[in-house]
Amino acid sequence: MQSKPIALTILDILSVISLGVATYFALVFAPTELFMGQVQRVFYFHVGTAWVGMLGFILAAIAGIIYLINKDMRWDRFEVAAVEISTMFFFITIVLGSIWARPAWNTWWTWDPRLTTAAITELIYIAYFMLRAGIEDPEKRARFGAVYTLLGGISVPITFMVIRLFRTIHPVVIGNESAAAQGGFSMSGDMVTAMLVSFAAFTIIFIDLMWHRIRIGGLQDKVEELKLKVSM
Amino acid sequence: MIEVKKLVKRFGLKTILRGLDFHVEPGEFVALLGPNGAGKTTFLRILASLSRPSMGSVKVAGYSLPNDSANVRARLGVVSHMPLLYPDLTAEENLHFYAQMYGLANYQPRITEVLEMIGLEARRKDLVRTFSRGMQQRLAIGRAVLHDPEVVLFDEPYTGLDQDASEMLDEVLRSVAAKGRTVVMTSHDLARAEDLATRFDILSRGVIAASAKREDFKDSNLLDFYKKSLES
Amino acid sequence: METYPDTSSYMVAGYIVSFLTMGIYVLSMYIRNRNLKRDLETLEDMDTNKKK
Amino acid sequence: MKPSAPSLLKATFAIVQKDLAAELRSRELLSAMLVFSMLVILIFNFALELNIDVRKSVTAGVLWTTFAFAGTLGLNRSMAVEKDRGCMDGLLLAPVDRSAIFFGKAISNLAFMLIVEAIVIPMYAILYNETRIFQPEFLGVLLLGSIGYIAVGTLLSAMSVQTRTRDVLLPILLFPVAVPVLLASVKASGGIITGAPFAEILTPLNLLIVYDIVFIAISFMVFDYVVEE
Repeated sequence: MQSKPIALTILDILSVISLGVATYFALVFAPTELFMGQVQRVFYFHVGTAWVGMLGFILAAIAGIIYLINKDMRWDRFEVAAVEISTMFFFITIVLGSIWARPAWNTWWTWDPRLTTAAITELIYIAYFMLRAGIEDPEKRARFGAVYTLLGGISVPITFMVIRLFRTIHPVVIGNESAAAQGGFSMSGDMVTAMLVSFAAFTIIFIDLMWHRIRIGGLQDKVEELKLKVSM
Repeated sequence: MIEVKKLVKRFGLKTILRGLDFHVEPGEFVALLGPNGAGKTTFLRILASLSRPSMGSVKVAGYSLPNDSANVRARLGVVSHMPLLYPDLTAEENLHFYAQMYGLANYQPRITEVLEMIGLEARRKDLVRTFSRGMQQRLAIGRAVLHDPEVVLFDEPYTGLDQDASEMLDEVLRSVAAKGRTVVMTSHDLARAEDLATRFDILSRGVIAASAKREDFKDSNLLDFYKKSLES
Repeated sequence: METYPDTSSYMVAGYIVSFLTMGIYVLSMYIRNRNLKRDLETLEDMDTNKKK
Repeated sequence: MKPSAPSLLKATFAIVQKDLAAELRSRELLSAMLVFSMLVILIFNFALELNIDVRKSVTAGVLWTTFAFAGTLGLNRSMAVEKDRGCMDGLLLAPVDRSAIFFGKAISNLAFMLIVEAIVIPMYAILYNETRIFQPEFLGVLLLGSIGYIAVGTLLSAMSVQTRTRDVLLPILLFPVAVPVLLASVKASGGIITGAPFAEILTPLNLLIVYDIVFIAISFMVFDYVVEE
């Protein structure tokens, strides 16, 4: 294994700094929201993690398609990395959504289209890992994984649209004129700044984690290869 | 009839076949021998177009795999240790179905002919689930030669058969092979292979380690030949 | 609703969960990496011993 | 007597005919699906207290849940038959396009699903005196929903049958991906039962059609990757 590249070390440091900056912007810089108070501050991490979760989801589906075309195992490693990191971030998104829902609507869970879609995506990811765990042959595992991420990638947007049809019964969080009355809010300029900082920070962290995870994937393959060589 | 050059097959990181060369003249009956895990079944599955070669060229009946697989399939019959038959259909219905899948025209007389050849004419209307293992295997051979293929592949056809059933299968194998088809068969059973084949190839560690014609060695030293080629 | 409702405990919980999840994930990645490197070393040792 | 590649249509038809003939004889798959559906509806009856008021709003949900669960039973069984005795290899060895195998299996699976629905729906109507489910619109939604569900289900069952966990895995793989069909179908058929204006049914109906088209196309395109080696 080649030693850690300098660029990655720089990225590591950058990730830690940007996480700190994003936390500062969310907790100190952004003004306290009028209707909900402090809890609104989880919003910045909520949308930040949701954004990279979605990014990972889309990248995984694209990597799946590329893998099916050129059968290069590197794309499989990329896909697994994207799914794994995305699972982690969506978990944060969902928990933060739930924590927000509690004081805002007096319930731990709302069937909001976005939150529900995120939860279903998380279930698709769990199914994805269970599928991979059941297959011995790495090539077949990669192939089936790619097919499944592709199916997921297409079904999730349709899921979102379908769930929106049920919204008459459920509150919409943002972007609706009556949103505030239902527990949403409108954003001030500083809030938008804090949100954008959070987007940028999580993007950097995402890239950093992806890089590390792909390297681990490469290391795993190397170990497997050596095991075969030694046992021969 | 079959030409294989520099065939490599990998499953993930495991290399099963390493640059295998193999050549079969029309009308030859080649017995492919070798220890477990040598890659016999894998090789046969590649010849049968069920598995893709990782590298190298494979030509069967003048068509190359995997690009011309439809042409190869039409000229190929396969008998494996699994019967490839539907237990809830009668013998005749099974053949009927496969005749349709091979696009045969006016197949009724051919089905009767095949059923007579394999000695199951009397039980044509019986469900395959009521057949003994030996009868199923004979019907599997009938299924494989239904479309009068130029090349026939046998993968361990004797698995799970008792003495009587094996002898009966020998009979059917011979009458099938005698019809001027090219045959490749894998088997553990050296004695049976010795009776049937005209050429013996030893597959070991992913390559053809040795090859000998029947006339090359005088009576009954296939076992010695087999042992010697595995040791070297 | 003139004064801020006190929801800061929810906020604190939210941020604890966020950092904890990310921390656990990074830790898991670190451990996996370390174990793999150890495996690699042992295997390389075995490989060179075999050649001798 | 030379073999020639049969047309896609003929090969598909041959597979469907074979499946139906085998099922007609053993009736293993259909009886399992039917008995299971009956039991589910029976349990719903007590779990939900299906009285007149409740029935109006939950009929669509109860029926679709039942069909979704019964569907996985059928899908599993239908693909296991091919896998267990190596018949899938037999199909792959024939000089037919792989899509014929996909369409053949999908159409027989759809046929099984529709047969079960054709028996369960009148049964439900009798048991609960619910005649609104006989509207042609309702049956149309049932057909569209079943098509989409079976298209993805056939593809995923071909995958799950090749894994170590097999039948356990199919519902776990299928349900999250099939959420759009199930929800859109429930929404559309629920709307029809409660007599909602057509405009309200139109959106889920459109989404259902979009899902059907997209997933039939995708499943058909990637089926090769699922069966090849």
